[in-house]
Amino acid sequence: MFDVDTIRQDFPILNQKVNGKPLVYLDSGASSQKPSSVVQAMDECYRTYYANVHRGIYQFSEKASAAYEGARKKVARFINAKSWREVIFTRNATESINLVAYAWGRHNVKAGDTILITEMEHHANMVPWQQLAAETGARVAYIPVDGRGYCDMAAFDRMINDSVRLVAVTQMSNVLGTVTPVGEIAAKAHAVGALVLVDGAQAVPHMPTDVQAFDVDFLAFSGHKMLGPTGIGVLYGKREILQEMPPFLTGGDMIRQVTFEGAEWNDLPWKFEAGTPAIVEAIGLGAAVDYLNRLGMHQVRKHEIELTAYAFDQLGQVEGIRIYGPPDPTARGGAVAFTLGDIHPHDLATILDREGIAIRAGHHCAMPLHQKLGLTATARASFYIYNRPSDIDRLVEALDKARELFSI
Amino acid sequence: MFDVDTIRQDFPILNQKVNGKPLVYLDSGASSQKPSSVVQAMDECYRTYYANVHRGIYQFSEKASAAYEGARKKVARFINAKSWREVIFTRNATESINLVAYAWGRHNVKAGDTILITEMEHHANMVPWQQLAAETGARVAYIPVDGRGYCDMAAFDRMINDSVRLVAVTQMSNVLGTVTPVGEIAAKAHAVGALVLVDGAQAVPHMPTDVQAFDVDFLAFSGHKMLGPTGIGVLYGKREILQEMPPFLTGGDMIRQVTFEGAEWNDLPWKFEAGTPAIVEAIGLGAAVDYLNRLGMHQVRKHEIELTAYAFDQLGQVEGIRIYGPPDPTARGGAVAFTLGDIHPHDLATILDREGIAIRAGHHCAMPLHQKLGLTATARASFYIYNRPSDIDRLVEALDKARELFSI
Amino acid sequence: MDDFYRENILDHYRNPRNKGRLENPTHTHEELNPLCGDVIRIDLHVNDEGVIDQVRFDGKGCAISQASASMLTEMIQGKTLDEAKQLSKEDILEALGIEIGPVRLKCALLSLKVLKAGIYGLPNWTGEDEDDW
Amino acid sequence: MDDFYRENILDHYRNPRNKGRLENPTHTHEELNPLCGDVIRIDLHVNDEGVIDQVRFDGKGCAISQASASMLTEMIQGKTLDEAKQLSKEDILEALGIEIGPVRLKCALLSLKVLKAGIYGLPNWTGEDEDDW
Ligand SMILES: Cc1ncc(COP(=O)(O)O)c(C=O)c1O
Ligand SMILES: Cc1ncc(COP(=O)(O)O)c(C=O)c1O
Repeated sequence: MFDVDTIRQDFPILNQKVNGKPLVYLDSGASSQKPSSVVQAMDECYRTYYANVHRGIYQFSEKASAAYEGARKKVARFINAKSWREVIFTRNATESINLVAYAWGRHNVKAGDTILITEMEHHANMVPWQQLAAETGARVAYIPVDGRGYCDMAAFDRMINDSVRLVAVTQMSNVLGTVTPVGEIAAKAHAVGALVLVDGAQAVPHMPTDVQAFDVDFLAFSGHKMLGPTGIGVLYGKREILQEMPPFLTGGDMIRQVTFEGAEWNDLPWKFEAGTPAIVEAIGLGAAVDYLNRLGMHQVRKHEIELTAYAFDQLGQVEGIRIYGPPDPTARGGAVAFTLGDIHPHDLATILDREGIAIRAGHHCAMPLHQKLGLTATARASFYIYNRPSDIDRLVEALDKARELFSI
Repeated sequence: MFDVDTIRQDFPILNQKVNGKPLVYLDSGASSQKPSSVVQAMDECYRTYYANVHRGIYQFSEKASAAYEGARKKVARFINAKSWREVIFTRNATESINLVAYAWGRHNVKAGDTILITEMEHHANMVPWQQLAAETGARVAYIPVDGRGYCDMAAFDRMINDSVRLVAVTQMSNVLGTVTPVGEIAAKAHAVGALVLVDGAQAVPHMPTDVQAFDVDFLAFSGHKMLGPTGIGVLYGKREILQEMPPFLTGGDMIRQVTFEGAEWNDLPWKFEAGTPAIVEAIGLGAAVDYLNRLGMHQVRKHEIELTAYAFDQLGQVEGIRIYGPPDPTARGGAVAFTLGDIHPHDLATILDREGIAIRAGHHCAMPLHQKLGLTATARASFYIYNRPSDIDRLVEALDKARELFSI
Repeated sequence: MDDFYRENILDHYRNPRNKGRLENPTHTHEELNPLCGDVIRIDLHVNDEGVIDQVRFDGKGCAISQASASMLTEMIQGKTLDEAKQLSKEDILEALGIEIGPVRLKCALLSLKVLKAGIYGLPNWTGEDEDDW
Repeated sequence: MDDFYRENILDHYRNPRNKGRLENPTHTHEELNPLCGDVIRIDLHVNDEGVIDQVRFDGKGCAISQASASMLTEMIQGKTLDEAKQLSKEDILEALGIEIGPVRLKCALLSLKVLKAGIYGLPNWTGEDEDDW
């Protein structure tokens, strides 16, 4: 069923040499590669039935509309939404979160209120709340990350009170890999009347997601990290909440009626989709969801737990390495941040690139977390369905070369 | 040089039958088809060098970054921007206009101010200003459209005064086809200290655009109407103005530095591009610009003037037809709205679809204009580089059949 | 030409049944097709036995929306409110007797939406989309 | 291994020249590489003849940014401010002696950016992008 060699046939891009060495792609945390079926689904649209959606009374437009709305239903089912009307297409997780900060936040958060987020949030789930706080006089409070990289739930219990309007928390850290207990967080937040936004950018591509089981109010994620194209993201929101929210962007498609005096909004989800949407990208995302469904998200998660365990084993033997985040592979995802002696992560990435290995180096859009760790940057290897143990072996070899070169 | 038959070889989608009849695609005003080179440029990225941009220190990421930023430079040159830093990638023209309404409008428009727009604006260039007015206490005033479909410049002269903060005007109406004198409007607006935003969604794909010659402050347009993919749009803004504006969406990539206390913004244009951008879509748009440059925008315009003249000739002979907008083909673009007797435009579109002809029917996201015309809907045929006189002949034939069927 | 615009449809469009307004409706509601701005209004009169004894529709629109509204009024006239509530999308499509694409479906079902959304008090009934997954 | 990290670069990285701070700089400025958070600060002392008689750089960063900063200080020491202003991207790359991709270019040019943006008063000089089109 889940066979990496078979899967890799769907990703011919991986079968290349870089700097004369076979490519090892370990940057899926930043963005995943795309299976042929996704690229083909988009090509097919452009080559055989492309047209603008929704309003066209002719075959191409009707077919494109059906494909676009069909993709929405696939995504809705993938996260187990109650209704496809709860799925809004955006550009990326970042826009999804900003949509909530503008359309919900500006109308529901006041001076004195608290927005609770964790110290390990990606800038996408931090800066919008800092901005909202600056504009409204609310404050952002940070749930600490403990020494092992876990969300400090005892601290959360102390911090959650009825001044909290929103708890915005990542489901999986893109640096530490930590999986957070979003179900528990949601229950406790709801108990004090706060809403819960989950940043699923790292989690949704890698493990089963059930918005009804978690009972979260908003879930944001990006297509490009889950085998889908760039230019498409998702905001899930509970219907009752979305219904009450004013629109965010305004213009065509999101209105029911416009006069010179004002406008009336369209039904959900279109109220939040102004202008020509990312039609073909949504169709591509639909094909990505199909692909993941064929593999099975439980299998995807299992594969990554195995790879992560192997990575901890092998990387742990490299002298001078320091790995961040929980060591228990079942409590984390396959994004593994590390440093090697005093070699700057940028230098490490360059050395690895010259060995054909693609990793990421920097602050991974989590500067405050790095500040807390006392670092400016880390190196990060991240895994997905097409990675194999031998990719990790190649990484380890290259790290050994780096140690030699920098004499550590 | 400009040979439609040769051009059509780059658009295999057009070479199909719909309902058993050869397709005639007359809905480029809603969205254009894409030449093979655009689809190929995107495929090539996904199949050979795809990666996230900006921060990756490895070959794919560097290549993807160069391609993404290279596309920006192509677009900047295409509209003759002074610097590529003045080109911001968005999802579509609608988002571009909303960006200005939020990031410039919320900070520069106050109670008592006026935002001047025309009666023929698309909802995308109307509703955001109505919303801004509702929030700030400013008012939207409408420059009238005269009986022939022209922007009433005498009225504009009376309406422009120093309460006006912004003149937001379409460069080409998507219903009437009217080309507006944006250079003159900009000069007069600047004389009273107002800024000028031009909605170039219909104009930029169809005629040469020079933001420096027009001296406009903002220009918004969409990739999907100019041979590019969905999911990508452009906001041009003068550098000095963009520099002073706070960001719109916040998150990764648009920051220089984030702490738990707050953030510092990145340089232009990235300050306005939060999160993973529509990387591959930008690359596709770059390929579309290359294609248009090869044809030459003066040639594109010339071709459409010829087609529009032919359309007026031929359609004018259909009994019971009423065509809207200026009849002078040099004063308008190739979007031709009409009604036929009392046949509802929806019925017309359905009948034409069954003849293989794709047109649009409805209010074309310009309800207030239709209200003014005393209509709820019109039918609209719109042309682009791949259309031929014979497409118009087919349209006329099918309209004759509709007249028969509805006995008018 | 093909048979999309069947005799039947054009007849109801050109000669609508029960067009107009009631003086003393017990129920009245109108809805807009946001696609094109077409509006349909339906007035009902339900008598003491719970039977729809009078019905009128009003509005302007395309042949499909007008014909289906006209047919709808014939279908509910003389029914009880409860019987009329059973009316489904399929009933309308059967009456029209054509295959219809997703966009024009909104036209075909506009009058049913007026009934469901307004008169039966189901404000979120959107015509066709909800159960379709 | 290949020759990206040449002897030369590693030597400047491990044994930086002119590292530290000046007590009485006439010019001082620091810049951040937003890519990674690395910071470089340069202190200059320009004497009465307009000659840079003392220079120090400080900061933490990768081998490329540190080595190029170290090399830069050697290149401007003893020059007049005007002479130092002529320093270009190409001079830095020549000193490093390697082909460098667009991302690491930001590392390589961070110290030059400190000079241009702060000390020469060109706040909008961004290192490499501006003229590149
Ligand atoms: C004049 C005009 N402005 C704005 C738009 C909105 O473009 P988009 O839907 O791509 O945002 C359109 C497209 O329909 C248009 O014709
Ligand atoms: C945890 C997390 N949240 C949010 C984002 C932002 O995603 P995007 O850049 O696609 O908006 C990322 C991606 O880097 C992420 O890892």
